[in-house]
Amino acid sequence: MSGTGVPVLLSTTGLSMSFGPFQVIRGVDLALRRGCRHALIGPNGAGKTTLVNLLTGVLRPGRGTIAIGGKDVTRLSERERVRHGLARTFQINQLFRTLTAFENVSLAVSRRLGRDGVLWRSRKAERRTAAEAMGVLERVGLTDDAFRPVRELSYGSQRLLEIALALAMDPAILLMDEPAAGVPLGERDRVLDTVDALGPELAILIIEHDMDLIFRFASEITVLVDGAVLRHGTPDEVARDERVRDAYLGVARDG
Amino acid sequence: MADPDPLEAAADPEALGRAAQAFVRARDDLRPADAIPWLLALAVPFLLSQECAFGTQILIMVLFALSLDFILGYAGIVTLGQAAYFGLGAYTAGLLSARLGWNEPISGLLAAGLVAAAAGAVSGWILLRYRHLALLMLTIAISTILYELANTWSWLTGGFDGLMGISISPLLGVFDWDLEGRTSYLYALVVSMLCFLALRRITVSPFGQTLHGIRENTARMRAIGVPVLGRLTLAYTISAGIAGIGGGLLAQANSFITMQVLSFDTSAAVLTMLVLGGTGRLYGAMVGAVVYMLAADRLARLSPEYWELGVGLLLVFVVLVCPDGLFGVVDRLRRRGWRWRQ
Amino acid sequence: MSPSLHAALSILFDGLGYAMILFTMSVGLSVTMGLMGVVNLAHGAFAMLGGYVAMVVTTRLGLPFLPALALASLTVLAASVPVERTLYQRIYRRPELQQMLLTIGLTMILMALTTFAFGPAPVSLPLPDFLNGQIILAGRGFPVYRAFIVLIGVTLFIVLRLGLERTMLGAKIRAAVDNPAMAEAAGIDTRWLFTLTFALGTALAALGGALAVNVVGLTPRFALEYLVVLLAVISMGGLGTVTGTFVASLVIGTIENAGRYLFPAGGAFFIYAAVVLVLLYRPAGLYGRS
Amino acid sequence: MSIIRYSCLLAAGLGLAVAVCLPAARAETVKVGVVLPLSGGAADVGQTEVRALKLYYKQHKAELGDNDIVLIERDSKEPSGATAMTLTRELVVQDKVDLLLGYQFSPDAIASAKVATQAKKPMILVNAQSSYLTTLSPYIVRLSTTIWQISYPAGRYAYEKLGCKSLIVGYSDFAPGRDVLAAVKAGYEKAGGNLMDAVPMGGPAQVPDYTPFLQRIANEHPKCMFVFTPAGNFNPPLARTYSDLRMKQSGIRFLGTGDVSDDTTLQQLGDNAVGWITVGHYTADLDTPANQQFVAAWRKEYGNDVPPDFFAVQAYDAMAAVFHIVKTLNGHIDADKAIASLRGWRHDSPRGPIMIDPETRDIVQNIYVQEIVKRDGKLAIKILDTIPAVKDPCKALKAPACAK
Repeated sequence: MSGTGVPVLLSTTGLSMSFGPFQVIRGVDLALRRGCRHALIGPNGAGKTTLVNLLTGVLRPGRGTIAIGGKDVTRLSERERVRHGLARTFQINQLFRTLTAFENVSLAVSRRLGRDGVLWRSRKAERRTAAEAMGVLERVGLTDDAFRPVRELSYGSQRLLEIALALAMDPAILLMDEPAAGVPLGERDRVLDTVDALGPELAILIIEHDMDLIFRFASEITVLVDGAVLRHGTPDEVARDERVRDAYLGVARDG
Repeated sequence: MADPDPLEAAADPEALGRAAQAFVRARDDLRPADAIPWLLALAVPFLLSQECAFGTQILIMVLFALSLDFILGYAGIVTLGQAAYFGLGAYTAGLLSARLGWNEPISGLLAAGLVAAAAGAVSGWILLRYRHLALLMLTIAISTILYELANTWSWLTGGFDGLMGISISPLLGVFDWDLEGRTSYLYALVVSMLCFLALRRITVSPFGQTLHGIRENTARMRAIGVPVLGRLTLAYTISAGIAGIGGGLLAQANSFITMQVLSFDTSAAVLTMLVLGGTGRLYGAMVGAVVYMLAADRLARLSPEYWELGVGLLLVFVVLVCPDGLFGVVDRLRRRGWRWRQ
Repeated sequence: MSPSLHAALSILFDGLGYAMILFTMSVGLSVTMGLMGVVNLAHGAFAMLGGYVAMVVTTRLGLPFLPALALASLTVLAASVPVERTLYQRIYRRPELQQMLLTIGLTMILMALTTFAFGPAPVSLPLPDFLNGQIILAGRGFPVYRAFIVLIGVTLFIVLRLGLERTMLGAKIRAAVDNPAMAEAAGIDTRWLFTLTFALGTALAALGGALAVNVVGLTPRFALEYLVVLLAVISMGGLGTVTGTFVASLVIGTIENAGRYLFPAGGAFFIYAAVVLVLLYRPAGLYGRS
Repeated sequence: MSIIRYSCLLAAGLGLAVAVCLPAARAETVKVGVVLPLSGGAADVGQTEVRALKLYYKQHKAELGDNDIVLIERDSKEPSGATAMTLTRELVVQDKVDLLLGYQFSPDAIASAKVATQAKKPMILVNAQSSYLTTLSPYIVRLSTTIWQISYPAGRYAYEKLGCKSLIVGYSDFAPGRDVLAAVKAGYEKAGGNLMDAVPMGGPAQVPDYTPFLQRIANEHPKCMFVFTPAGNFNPPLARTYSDLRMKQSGIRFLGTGDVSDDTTLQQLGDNAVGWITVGHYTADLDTPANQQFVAAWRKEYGNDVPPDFFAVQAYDAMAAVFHIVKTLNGHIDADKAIASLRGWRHDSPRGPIMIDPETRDIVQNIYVQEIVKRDGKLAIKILDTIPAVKDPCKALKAPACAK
């Protein structure tokens, strides 16, 4: 999958960061090509979520650069990076709990259409926003719960809404922080199927511990240990790599 | 919120779109019931014409509470310095007439709104980066500094004795400012109604939804690319402008103001009114202002200390028993009643 | 002694006196707000009650000044427990807006009741003779009462610092301030701890109120008049910190005194300008944790 | 409950000799709207004034014959002007009062002057002391005092009689305080003196710590110092700081307006206030037969602990003026006639003979130079000198403050 010629949508070179004396991210080079299904794995505390926060702009790197679509965004704020087509889901749900699922997605759609600062109501724009929002809800299968407040939804539905909010921004690059984490077994398939059905042109970086999700889903894997890239390659290469097994997997299952 | 009829099995986009439309209209469109408070207010100069003077003061406080509700109820920004903008508006309208001889009321009111809005924009851009006690204290400090300046520059503001020499020319050149206060009442009513309609439209506009989102979850709003500080500053500017218009109304209706319009007591009073009524609904501001002013006036006639004791007890009751305010209770009943009928 | 040195010395000493009153009244508020996170705008009312109890005890029961101070603090301490149990326990988890409004309501109730009981007129608290004199230092007389207040303030600071750092109770309070959930998990009964800390806080306010009677007078309006200054002190100093409140009291006390001496027309402008400057750069206060 | 029934109930509640509220066939019931601060910062002063109104009414009820007077009280709360104006409008429009009385603060009087003029209702000032107030409406009559009437002669007396070759004025930093400064400066410089310094001492909202202000005055070593602080809870802290800084021993002579030695807080000033000289228009210790009778009646009615002060006598005389109007017009109140009846009116008040100046409708009264002395264990006030029949110099001199 990671053939040459496919454009790199997001890349980091020598990305490093430290919290006081502790080096948390050390010289990470990462490349996300269009349509890639890139998994980022590593033991707890390896710096996975910190790396995501660096990519999204929540945190500022000490050294190194981040580029989206070839443009250096290291200095840009979280908001500006979103405008360059970067979207994310959160490890812990960050939703508008008293609003309905429909309203949650409408906010994201309204932002994408550049209407979030508009002071007056226009029926036409409202119709378009509503239609697009319902379209996104349909993609993640939440139309039945569209008009129920988020706090009344099941945890699985809420995880799906996280994905819906990211999709509503029509991103080129999607960073997913443990999308299936904590989802009860009954609803896991709903989430996994949705992740599978994501568009082919979307570059996805997914952080996950769930090995069968990774091996079913990922086309390339980066293993992060102690803030540095231990190994990058296809799922098979990574599974066979001794160092990865010792540092992280213990025993990797085949296939 | 009105749940549209259950969706058909086939999720065709057409039906989904219509259902969403129905939901949005049910939530946001003006309902006939929205006119009731204004019709009641319109009846006052005809049925209770003696109450026009007091009614004007209530309407001014309603407008002032509406301005605070927009920033507190909708954007979730807790401040204790709203009097700074109310006072700025009052002194702008007052000084225009008293010192510069510009007595035309409507333009004076617009000037009051603009000056207060400008102050809101500047201070908002700086202050809204802060939260909780820091924001509270910063807003208190700014209104107190303005209060001190009004006393120090008494050659300009008249200081403690108040700003004398305000004489507003008749409204629209025709309506004189009669003793009974009928003109000032209708003037205040029209202005506060227009401001209410403007706020009502803004709260249901996409911007209004954005504020709602910011109040719910700022982190998510940043993650979907919303310039949070910019949106909050705009909301703070609108809120300050409307508070300024309220202050301007006071200056013109009474053609007299003192430093009291900038004091901490004024900020605390309008916050009390708003929370009494219930935040985040605009109607809460109306109910709260009317109940507070009537209680303060009528209880004070019984005995001086009663009104403070009365309002204090009412406050403790509201916070403990119906935290989303007196109107909140009405709202809940209305919704429960609605759901019961569903 | 050259006049300017003389003036500087007097500014510092007088500022110290005023600062210690601010410290005594506000340290309780800083600890309670830091620990319980409740925006308690009724703290000024407890200071007022302290002043009135001290007045009643001295004028009507004839107790001398020092026992009157102690009794005033203890009475308010005892009175605060039912208030905390009935009202405050219900609002600890409420949003800060509702906490503010409940405590504003409580302040208005306490002010109205005090006006019922003692009337709106100012009351005075007679001082014993040994506090009325002067100490002559370097050719200039320093009022004994001011020195007495400074003494109380500094001792209080030391006792509270040691109390919070050296004793088990102090450790429990600090633990609950940092992480209430963890403290609860570690078996600390935070409910009882909150009541106790609240009581201590209001007792300190009562002591501060009683001390202030002879410097700035006392009427029922005291509860609102000094509320804003107390908020300025703790927001500048930071929440849940004794040192922070102490330093902020010194800063505000000295600025107020120097400002009024050098630019009398400036009024309270200087204090609030200082507060704004500190908050813009350290929103959590000088010693506060963000 | 209709407004009319309300005020009747209220009047009954206040223990007044309630005239039957039904429209009596012949006798007239004159309704007087009273606007005074009954809650908030100046509640104690407002309530003292209401007591004085009721005391005069109780003593002189019989002189009205069949007519009667009903007081309708409204609480003007804090000095915002807006509250007083709204209450005045309501009293005129709803309660249809014949006379307006009260107005503790100048902003309240200024705001309500317009209403009095528009509604043609006589407005009797019980306190508001800014000199230009009577120029704001032809229907305003002042029974209290003006700031200039006290501070101007005090400035002259300090130079001419008290040998104050150098003087510093310390004043509470708000409009009345600035009026005192202007008046003292005018009087002192008219007598040939040159004011050394003027120290604003904190605003009216909150009792400040007086130490830095008095310390500054002490460090400049003037011969005399002249102080104005609002009567009430400002004075005891002022006296305490004065004694803390040993200013009595430093040889600086203390002068002040009557507010500083106000009778209600006199005993709280402490021994260091002995020797203070204050210039005022009334003290309960004035030894005239009219005053002794008034103080005795006051103590009988309201108890011994709190003596009447100048606020009380101002309200007492205001009620006398109302009685004069009612008797002269036999209860048929016409605004212009009522004002005319007060022009040049002379009255033997507890504070001494007073007259209403026909041109300015302001009060003409004696001004007393007083000294705080210790008399049988308590602080008391001795009259050192009397400046008889003083008119308001501000209007006479066309001083800038009065040119409004």
